[in-house]
Amino acid sequence: MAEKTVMLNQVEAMNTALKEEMRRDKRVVVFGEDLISMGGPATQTKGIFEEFGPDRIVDTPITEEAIVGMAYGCAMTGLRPVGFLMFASLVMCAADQVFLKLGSNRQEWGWFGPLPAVICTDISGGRGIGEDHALSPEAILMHCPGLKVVMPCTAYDAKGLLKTAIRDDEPVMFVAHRSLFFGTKEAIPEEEYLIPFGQADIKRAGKDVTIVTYSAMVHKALAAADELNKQGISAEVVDLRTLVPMDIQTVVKSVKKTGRLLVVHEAMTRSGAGAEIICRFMEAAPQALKTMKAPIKRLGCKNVPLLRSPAVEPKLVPQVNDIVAAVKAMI
Amino acid sequence: MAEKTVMLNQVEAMNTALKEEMRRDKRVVVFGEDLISMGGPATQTKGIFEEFGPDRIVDTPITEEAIVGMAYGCAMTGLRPVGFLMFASLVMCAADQVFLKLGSNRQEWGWFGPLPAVICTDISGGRGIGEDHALSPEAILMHCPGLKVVMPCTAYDAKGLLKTAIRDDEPVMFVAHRSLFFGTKEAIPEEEYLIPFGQADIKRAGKDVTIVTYSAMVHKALAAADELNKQGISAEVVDLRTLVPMDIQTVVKSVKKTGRLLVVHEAMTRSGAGAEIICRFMEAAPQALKTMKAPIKRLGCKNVPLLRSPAVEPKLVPQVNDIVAAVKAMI
Amino acid sequence: MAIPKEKSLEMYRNLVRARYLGEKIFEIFSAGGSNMVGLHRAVGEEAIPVAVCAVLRKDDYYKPSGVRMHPYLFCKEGFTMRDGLAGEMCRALPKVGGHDTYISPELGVIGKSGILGEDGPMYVGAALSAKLRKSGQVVVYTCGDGTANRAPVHESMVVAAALTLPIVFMIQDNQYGMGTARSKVYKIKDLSDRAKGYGFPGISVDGNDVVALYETVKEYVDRARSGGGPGLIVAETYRLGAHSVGDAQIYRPKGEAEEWWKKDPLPRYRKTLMGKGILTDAMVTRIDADAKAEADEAGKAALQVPLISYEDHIKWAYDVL
Amino acid sequence: MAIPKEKSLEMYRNLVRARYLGEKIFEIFSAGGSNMVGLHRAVGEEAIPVAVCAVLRKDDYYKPSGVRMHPYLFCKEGFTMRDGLAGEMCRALPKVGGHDTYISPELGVIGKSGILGEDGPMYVGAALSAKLRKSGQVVVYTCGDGTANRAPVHESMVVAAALTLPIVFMIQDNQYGMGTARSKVYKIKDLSDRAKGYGFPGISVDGNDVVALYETVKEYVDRARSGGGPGLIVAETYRLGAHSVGDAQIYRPKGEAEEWWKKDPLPRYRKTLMGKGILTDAMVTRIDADAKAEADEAGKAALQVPLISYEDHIKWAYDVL
Ligand SMILES: Cc1ncc(C[n+]2csc(CCOP(=O)(O)OP(=O)(O)O)c2C)c(N)n1
Ligand SMILES: Cc1ncc(C[n+]2csc(CCOP(=O)(O)OP(=O)(O)O)c2C)c(N)n1
Ligand SMILES: [Mg+2]
Ligand SMILES: [Mg+2]
Repeated sequence: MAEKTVMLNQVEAMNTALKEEMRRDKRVVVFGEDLISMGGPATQTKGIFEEFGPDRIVDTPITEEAIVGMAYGCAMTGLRPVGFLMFASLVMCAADQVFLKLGSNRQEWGWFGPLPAVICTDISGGRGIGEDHALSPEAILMHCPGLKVVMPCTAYDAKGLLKTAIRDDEPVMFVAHRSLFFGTKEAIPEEEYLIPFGQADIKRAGKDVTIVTYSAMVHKALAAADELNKQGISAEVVDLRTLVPMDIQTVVKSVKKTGRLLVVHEAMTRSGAGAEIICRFMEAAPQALKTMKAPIKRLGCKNVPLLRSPAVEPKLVPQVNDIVAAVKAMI
Repeated sequence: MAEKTVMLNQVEAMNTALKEEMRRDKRVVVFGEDLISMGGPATQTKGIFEEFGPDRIVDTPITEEAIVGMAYGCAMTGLRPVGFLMFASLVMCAADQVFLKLGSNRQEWGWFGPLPAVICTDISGGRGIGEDHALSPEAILMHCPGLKVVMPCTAYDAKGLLKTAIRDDEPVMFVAHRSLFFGTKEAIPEEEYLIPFGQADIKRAGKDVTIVTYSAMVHKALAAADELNKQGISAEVVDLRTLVPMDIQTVVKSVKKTGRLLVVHEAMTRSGAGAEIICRFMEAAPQALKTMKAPIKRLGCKNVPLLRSPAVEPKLVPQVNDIVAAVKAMI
Repeated sequence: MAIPKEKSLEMYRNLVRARYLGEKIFEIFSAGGSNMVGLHRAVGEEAIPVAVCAVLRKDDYYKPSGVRMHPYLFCKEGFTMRDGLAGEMCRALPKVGGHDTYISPELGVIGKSGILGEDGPMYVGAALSAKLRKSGQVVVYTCGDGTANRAPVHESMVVAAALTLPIVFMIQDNQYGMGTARSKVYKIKDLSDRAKGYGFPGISVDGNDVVALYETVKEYVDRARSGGGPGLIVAETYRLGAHSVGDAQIYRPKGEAEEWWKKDPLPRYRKTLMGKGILTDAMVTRIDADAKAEADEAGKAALQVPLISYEDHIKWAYDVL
Repeated sequence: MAIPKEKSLEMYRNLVRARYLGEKIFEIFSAGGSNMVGLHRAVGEEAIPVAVCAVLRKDDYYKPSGVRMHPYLFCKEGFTMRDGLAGEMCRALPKVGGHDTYISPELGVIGKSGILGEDGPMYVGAALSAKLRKSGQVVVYTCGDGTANRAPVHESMVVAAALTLPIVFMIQDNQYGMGTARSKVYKIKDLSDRAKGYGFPGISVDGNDVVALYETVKEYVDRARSGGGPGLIVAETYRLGAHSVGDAQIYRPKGEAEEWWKKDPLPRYRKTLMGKGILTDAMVTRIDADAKAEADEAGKAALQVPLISYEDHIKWAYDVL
């Protein structure tokens, strides 16, 4: 089908998703820091104030707890809020709100109605700006009851998943990656599309090893797959896209084919999402372990804080060559 | 050796550990909410004000972020602070301080000196008081670079580990369990002893299955082992005691003997400590998987918030019979 | 401001009902087997929810103070005493009366936090929502003197001030947060001074005086409703009992509680209304008997309300494992 | 209060040095390849750290404001300009000069947070420590006008007030937090009104006036040191440049910055001192030349300081995997 498309980078795709949903549903409102004054710290909300006015977008003081709490309050009272946190480490400033209020509060008290709130944020890692700015919080978000966790890696996925997030009746943490915002433009269909949660996407097919990852690491995994290809190793790259819910069946299917599993993420290895992915795989395919061609492996950031130095961060966080090396050690 | 002993419950053992360390080292100071006015919310600090006076113990307002931040500040300036959080969920109110300041701040900025701070808290689960009060935060603590995580289950261990924590030069999260505070008294040596971090303790030897757990769940695992024993199944119960550092070798040794591994915890299963324990096991004994007699299993709280109801909590959190059933399904 | 006679009687009735409700909670808790998780009594502090609920519209948002005041939501239009009791025991009739335990968005109750003060931002969100929706609703968010120091309460006030939101903050200053006397943690005598730092009006009022409370809350709520933005009311009262069961109260000076018993809002308001001829002896007797009967009835009814079951709880979830 | 002549000259010299330091940072950053992570310029706001450091003892604790002021620690006794520059590039000579990048407990710098305001409680801890150790040390904790709204800054003030700690809070009010004008997020004109809510003294002062700053900081630090507890100083200044590289400043009214350039603290203080005969033309020229030379030298020296290496970083860790 020759659909009409438009060329957008990831932040433009997110911006478009927001606008489309705001046009479609008057209950969608947006708030956070510098969304109007600067069009968002990375132009995420550019043009929204101009189009929708002060009843639909609000600039707040630097109050992250309040932003997340307000998302809860708005979602309980007839709106469908999208609250922005300027970068993903800031979930730590609003941790009780994110982990215990948004995800579980109403059900703890016995109320089981909808809570259509989205918290939209992005990981700022990969620039050597230190632990405080680079936190990749997905493992913690996954450990909270009641939160869906979305981590896109392409403009196409970001748009379709953000729209799904806004229409979801449960709280969603939408965690993009700043390093991808201004990447290459992609051809995005002009016609509306949604991407359902819980559907992994095979970003590259292969037959010797399955690399499971998400967010910015997908691109490193793809680069590694290119390199491996040159060396005669065919890697399949599975992008989970959403961590809760998690599509483990696609992983199982892939590993049944390849016989090898490597999980890669940017966040710290210890107690990271990789451990959960591996456990889910084992639970879903207990017999596979007996016949796999190599032990399952995970690759994440070393268990130390990210030094605020572009010279050191690449030695702590997995890079393309680390992925290549890890795969080769499995073969 | 017939040492002299004294009968103490767990909170008395902790109280004794604090006092011994405060006598030994004038730099040890203690602060938190209601430590003087009420002797601690559960008598943890009873008698400390009377013995050591206002320069060694301080009551704060209800300001959890400040308590943890002050522990950092005191530890950087010549003291060895023990900051109290009234219950473990409150780490969420101080999350940036715990996860990004205490554990990693100084190293993020390139300073690698000591930070002898202890945060002492306890899990309040098991009483049906809801997610807000019952959070078991260890998976999140483990995911933070730079924090040691201690979770004792007996009076003997609590005393020896708390003393080690206070003498450690790195930040330590000491997470006790309120439900154990006033349990049966144990014979505690009068003579001083320390328990090193990173040494699991086999609380019961067995040969058919290894149950790895920690904190209050050790007691449920022991009860399950009793029950299993009646049914002819011999379970070994490994108490990790500290999660960071983690003694995976003891687990490996045990599983080599039993051929079966069940990991149990009170915290939510998804992205819980169980996943990390299982991954570490796989990494330490990759070949074991091929020969184990049953797939590895984990048992944690269901992935929903704890309802504030004593009638429902036991159906969400693993109980003795759940452990028994899980083991039987493996055999 | 003259309080309409009917309002006065309603508030008196609610004070009496609140007192009986408190006793009923204590009775049920003491009897055990009630699925009740803890007990934080509120005797002597009932005037505050009574006055607030007398001012609010049915669709206004209200968060009573901290750990001890939630059952007193029964004073709010749409709730019943049975609900207050059932909520305390985590029982619920889904959709009966349109609410489940303590949360009922259509009646202005959107949640509460066991972690003190974290519900502040949630209710600020309701205020933002009311403003964006131009619904004319107002929020009253109450917390204790201990809780008022917490970070999220501060951020709530910051945002409410910055965005001129229709919310009234109330501090229920009962002189203690657990074992900590208010004077140990505040260097200000009058907690309403906090308002000065945010740039909205603040006032302290006798929290055991129903009339003063009603008038002040009305003034602040009316201002908020007409676009005048937030305000802070500090209601001075006293925690007559222990913080919760098990608290030996070693920190409390002898005789202090006795002094405060003399300011008990219930006999005090009764006297006021009798002085004005609004209440007669006969009415007092009847209201008392009615309230007692209602509390007995509500107690029984609440125990009939089914416990929220594991199945109810698990039904909504999407990744239970 | 008469400022000793030597102090005046020291502060003037530091103002000039600070200006050259700022230019050197810009130069190194612009040249690239410096391992410098971002650039948040502070031109026009230098009077604040200069005055604070002129008051503090070597062992007092000091946290300069937010993201832009850390290099200006060079004014504090024990630090050098090279250190300020090297810190900005995450370079360190372990133990040379007794400090590593920006953290040096023995010189009163115990850390900083990239997440705004979270260092407040850390420095309150230093103040508690000073009090418990009876060391006579004082803490000055500075943050921006935007940051001052944050939760941890509030809890810091609450605890400092409650425990009468030796800490002076300073808000470096440069009228903006990123794109947000201060007036959009505060309903108070004078940010020092915040102090009223905590019960300690507060004052606003011209943050571009070295003399006023010095006198106020001295008064507040002396009071804190003698047991008088915390205080709040708001230093009114202006962020003359962008928030950081890449900020197009679409939010800034035309002409506003130009007005503030007229209040630049450097020529202003020069004029004051020349009027008093403390500074002469010749001295001005020499100080200028010295500072420029020092900055050039420091720039070169800083680039010689080794980058903190992966091996340094990993050495201390105990569970790297
Ligand atoms: C953030 C947090 N810290 C501590 C506690 C434990 N706690 C429960 S009630 C209470 C005292 C609250 O005092 P106040 O706000 O004055 O309310 P009151 O109990 O007097 O009604 C404390 C410290 C908690 N629930 N949440
Ligand atoms: C908690 C937090 N929220 C947001 C940010 C992003 N941020 C960095 S600087 C800044 C503005 C700070 O303003 P202000 O405190 O006035 O300091 P100034 O930049 O004016 O010196 C913001 C919002 C952050 N680093 N931390
Ligand atoms: Mg109170
Ligand atoms: Mg500013």
